[in-house]
Amino acid sequence: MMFIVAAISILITMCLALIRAMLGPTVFDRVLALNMFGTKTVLLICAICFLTDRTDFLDLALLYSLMNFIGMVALLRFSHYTSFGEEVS
Amino acid sequence: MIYIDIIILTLLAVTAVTVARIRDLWAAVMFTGIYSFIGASWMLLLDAPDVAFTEAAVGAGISTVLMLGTLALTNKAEKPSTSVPVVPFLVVLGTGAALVYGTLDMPHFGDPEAPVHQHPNPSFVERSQPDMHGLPNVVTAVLASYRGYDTLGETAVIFTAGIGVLIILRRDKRTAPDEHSSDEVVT
Amino acid sequence: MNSFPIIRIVSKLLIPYILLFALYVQFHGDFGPGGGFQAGVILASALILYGLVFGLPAAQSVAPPWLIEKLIALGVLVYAGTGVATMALGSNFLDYDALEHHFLTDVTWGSQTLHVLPSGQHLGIFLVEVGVGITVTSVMLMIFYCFAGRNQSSE
Amino acid sequence: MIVLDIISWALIVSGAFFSIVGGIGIIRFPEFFSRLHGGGITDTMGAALILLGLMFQSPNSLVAIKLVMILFFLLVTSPSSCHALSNSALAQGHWPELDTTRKSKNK
Repeated sequence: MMFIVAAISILITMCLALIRAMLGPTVFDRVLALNMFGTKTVLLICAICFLTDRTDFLDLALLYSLMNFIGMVALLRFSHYTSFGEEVS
Repeated sequence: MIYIDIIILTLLAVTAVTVARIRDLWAAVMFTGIYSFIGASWMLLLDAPDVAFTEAAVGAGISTVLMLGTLALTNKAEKPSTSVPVVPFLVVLGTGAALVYGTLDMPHFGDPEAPVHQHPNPSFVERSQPDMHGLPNVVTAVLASYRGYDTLGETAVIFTAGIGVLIILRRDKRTAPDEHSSDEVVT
Repeated sequence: MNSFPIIRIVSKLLIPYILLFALYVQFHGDFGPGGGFQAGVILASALILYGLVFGLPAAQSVAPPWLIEKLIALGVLVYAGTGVATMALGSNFLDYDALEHHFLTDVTWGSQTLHVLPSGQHLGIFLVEVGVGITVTSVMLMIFYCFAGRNQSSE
Repeated sequence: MIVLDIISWALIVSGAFFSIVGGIGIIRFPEFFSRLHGGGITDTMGAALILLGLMFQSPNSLVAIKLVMILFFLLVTSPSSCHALSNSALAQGHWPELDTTRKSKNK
């Protein structure tokens, strides 16, 4: 029961973040919403693992918490430099 | 439990429509990232953790980077279309109606008598334990051992894709000075 | 990324964990979710993160492009070579039962039995997944190098 | 077991409260720099409380260790990407509208 409460509240927060990502007047609002959405997905996967009693699939949440950062860095870098290639010393 | 399914599917549909509607391509790339997040949660709810794992590994990190790399080579905004697409809309509507009609004949979700669960022989799951000396992951056993030829073919497809990208996009150091000199001659 | 010292430090902190996690997915794929494809993608994304934060030349000095080109072919060679090896041992193509051996498979240490070296089907699956992982890693990295290098030269 | 359940309930409900409050904040706040506050609350407080609550329900120690690792990575990555976001927003000429002491750069 408590896992259902956690999952439902996480899903509500995901909906709110999605609304901000759609409205977002600036680029940074959207990226902030994406970051929040990624964190909520990690939590949702943890809650689903406990809900369905298959806790050996927590690797997936671990992977997402690492991959989210890579996506964020790529989006930030692109909004900052508009290209990948230049040399950074 | 059913409410979680409904909310996740609604979020998937909303995100997909947003990706199709949005004009700023940079934001569209971002929304495909969100789509991958929801898709992986949905795969996990469907008890397909290996597919969810692939989605997680590819969707959030690599595909965002590669799509942004493609965007760096092209424009940032989609060209707005002026005509109202009536005929394509009718075609899509007809196809969608036919597909919905087709789902009426499908077996119920999780039905053990469904063809999906009967056609690749269910004995694979039982055979896998003694065959594999106790390797518990049946998906890996089917992919790498029972269907080894398929996986070899898939690896060859990835290999071919890599070769294709190399041929199209690589700038070799030996040919690069020639290009620049020919450019100078033209300009 | 020169103006983001925190991102640089956090990337330095995270990259070893991502590499370790990729190796875990690669070699634990027989027991849990995962396998060669996923592990290859995670390994490549660790190197891509390094390239994004510290610049393309830094990433290319870690994984030089000439080596990556060779590795693309090496992965497929490992996969197909496993099949050829099973044929040479007198069985069908990719029939891993021929790889059964009795060298250090079960070692009794104290009260428990340890599986030191994989044997038979397990060894075959292991080799095949290693091949898939090598190919996927190098193809993903090579695509990233191509895109990034293209942008660099076009500016 | 009853004690663990009560602790989990308390942690999960407060975590759910904080994440929903942060979600409302990200919708309602007027401009980007105050929205960062809402995002920060969900990413650290809500996530940490919910993960702690799940930790008390873990069937064995491996699951608890994995949850600790997830919590560690979340606490490292999410604030640093928030920092990078605000840093690059400042670098591109956005300035907090609520800041009355300095004039806005882009106005």
